[in-house]
Amino acid sequence: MDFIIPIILIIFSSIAAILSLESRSLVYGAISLAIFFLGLSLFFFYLGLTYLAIFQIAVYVGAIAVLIMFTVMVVGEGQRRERSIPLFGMGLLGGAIILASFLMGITYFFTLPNPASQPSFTLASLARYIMDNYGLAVFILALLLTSAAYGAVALARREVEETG
Amino acid sequence: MQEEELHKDYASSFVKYSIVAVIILVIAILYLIYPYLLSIVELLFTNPTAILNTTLFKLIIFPGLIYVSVVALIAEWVERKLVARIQVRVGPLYVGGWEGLLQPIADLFKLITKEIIIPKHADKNIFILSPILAFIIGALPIIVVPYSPEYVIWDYQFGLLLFFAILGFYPLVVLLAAWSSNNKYSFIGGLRALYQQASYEVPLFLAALPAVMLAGSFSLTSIASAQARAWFILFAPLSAIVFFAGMMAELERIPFDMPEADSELVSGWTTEYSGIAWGLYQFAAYVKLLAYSGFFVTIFLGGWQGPSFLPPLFWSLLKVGVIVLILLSVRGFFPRIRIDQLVRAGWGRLIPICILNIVIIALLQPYIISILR
Amino acid sequence: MYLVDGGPFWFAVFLLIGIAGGLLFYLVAFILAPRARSFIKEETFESGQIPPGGKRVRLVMQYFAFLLLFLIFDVVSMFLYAWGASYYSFSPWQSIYAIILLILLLPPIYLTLKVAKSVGV
Amino acid sequence: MNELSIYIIASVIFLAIGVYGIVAKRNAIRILFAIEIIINAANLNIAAFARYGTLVLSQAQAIAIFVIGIAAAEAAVGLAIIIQAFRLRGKINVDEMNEMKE
Repeated sequence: MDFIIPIILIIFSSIAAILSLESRSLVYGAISLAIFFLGLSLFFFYLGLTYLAIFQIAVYVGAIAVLIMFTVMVVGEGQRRERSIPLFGMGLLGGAIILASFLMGITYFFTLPNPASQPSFTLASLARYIMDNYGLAVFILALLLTSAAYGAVALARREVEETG
Repeated sequence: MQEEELHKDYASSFVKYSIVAVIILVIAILYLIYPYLLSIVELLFTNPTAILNTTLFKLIIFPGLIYVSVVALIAEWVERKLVARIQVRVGPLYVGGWEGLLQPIADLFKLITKEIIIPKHADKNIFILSPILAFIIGALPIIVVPYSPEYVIWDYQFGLLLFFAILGFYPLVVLLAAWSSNNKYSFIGGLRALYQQASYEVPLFLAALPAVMLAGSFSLTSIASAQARAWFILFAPLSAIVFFAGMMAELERIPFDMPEADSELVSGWTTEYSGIAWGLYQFAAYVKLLAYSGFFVTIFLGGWQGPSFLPPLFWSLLKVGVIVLILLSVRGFFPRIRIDQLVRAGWGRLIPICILNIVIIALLQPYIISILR
Repeated sequence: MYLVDGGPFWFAVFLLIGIAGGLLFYLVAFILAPRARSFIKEETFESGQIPPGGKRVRLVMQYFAFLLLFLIFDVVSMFLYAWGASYYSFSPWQSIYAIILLILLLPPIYLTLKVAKSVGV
Repeated sequence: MNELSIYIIASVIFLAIGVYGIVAKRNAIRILFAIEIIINAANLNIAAFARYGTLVLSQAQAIAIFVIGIAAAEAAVGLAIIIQAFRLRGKINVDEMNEMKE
């Protein structure tokens, strides 16, 4: 009974993921990708990581999916014909190898206990935790985001100069 | 001619599928809520006043659907009368006797009996389904907005973030609607809406941050009850101003109504929509307006706090009403600004102001503790 | 069970009612409204002009840089919310990381605005 | 079969889909989709280990949030590159961007 909701979520999200790669129109692919992100956030809600789930919705669906859809609509469909038939087998093979190795790894976890007694989670404790243990990482992430913003703007700059 | 056949098939197949979908949905809803319906029927005979505290009542009637629909209809009438009076006209006058009070209902009937035209080469699925998505996304945020300690449908621990997360879907719907109608003006309007909502979502996020900092919680109910001593607008006046401006931009109201600038872009991204499809967009816009007003009142104006000789519900309804009136009447006063001015103002002015306010609150922490705690 | 009678349950009920309501509106409209189709009616309306070009014209993206900035700022503001919720448990000097994070993000805005201004956008 | 293994299988499925996308697709935007799917699979793994494994909830969320932040930066730069490539070449298929080879 406990497995029903995760399995439904797995089926839902993997269908969305496959459609995002295989759908004929790129716009429908972008919509499927947004649905996939939503499915992942439902996973996080179900696992009890609420803040992460909302973070996922706000960043992935609210920003990344919008930006991707904008790019798709502006760039257009590109070339319809994908030369992917010989490579399909290769991708499948690689996926199967990874799947097999992970399945072998999983057997190790059969013996793991199931800890139901997690300490109760509050956002303040999360912030405390980040600031105490990952302060430097936050700083580096800030630098990374700043440089990404610089890079993105510099890349988009020519566009602005030519069309403006 | 072949295309004509195809198109006709689409409308009839849509009717077929949606009848099935509606029947399934109604059965699902009844299956989910029938224990609660039974308990309400039971309460009807034993203790009728206790019905007001059941969640089902809240969901359907008071802070929920019926309240929102009625307010959306009234807001349409108020807006037309108000703007008419500002411009020395009379506005709706005939329908429903006094001052055209039933005009919104007449509008609803008019819209529902109009033909829904699907333009040539439109992406029909997205074109038909995006108004429903907009309607749902506009209506869902009211689930976390409190009107008094009792009258909130879902007192969620992360209510504030959920509010923003749900409304973050709206640009996606706008973009899809604009793209699917296969009209250049629609698409320009949709892109403008995207730039506008993207530029003003960040100031909105940052302007709501002081409320979270001062209350120490994301739950909108505890944010409102943390303002018993002092409203947060006293600590964060700059953020309140920024939030109000961002709110107007997100609602696409004049002076920020570039996306549907009717003198330049016909009607923006809703150009190709007719009948009830357009009506659903308008409904979503008014419901969003109500949700944003309730949110603004909760995080800056103390929610239901007020002198205790009147019940909390009165105060929150009064404040929400005043904010809605201000939002509606601004339309009569201002001209439209240009898209570049708008983007420039959003990034260059509003965000630095927000950051300034956040830094001030962060540095004044000892004084704030002595006032609030 | 975890879902029943909690907030998520009512959220789901609300969602279902919303979808059903939207579809019902459409159904009523499709049943009540007349359907008289013609080629002229289905032409898109572009300010009364005859629509030029084919379908799906590509348009310029003047403000693309601002959209990229929006993506970065979305992440940053979500980070700041985690810090903001624990405001009372930090002293002002412990909040220095968050303030640095905020102030580091001002230069890209001004770069973007300058670039945009230099070409008159 | 405990709960953890279900989530690990899920994340492996997503990872395999993403790897397939990167290997087989030629359109740059599709490749970006695949990368996003892989990053999400990794995040799901972290979340599952937080619930049923030995990670603390705060620690797991902190790691996952950093991952999302980096993914956002990556998406911003990637989309800027795609737009720029489209403007210069008029096409976004990665196997046709071979001017440097000749």
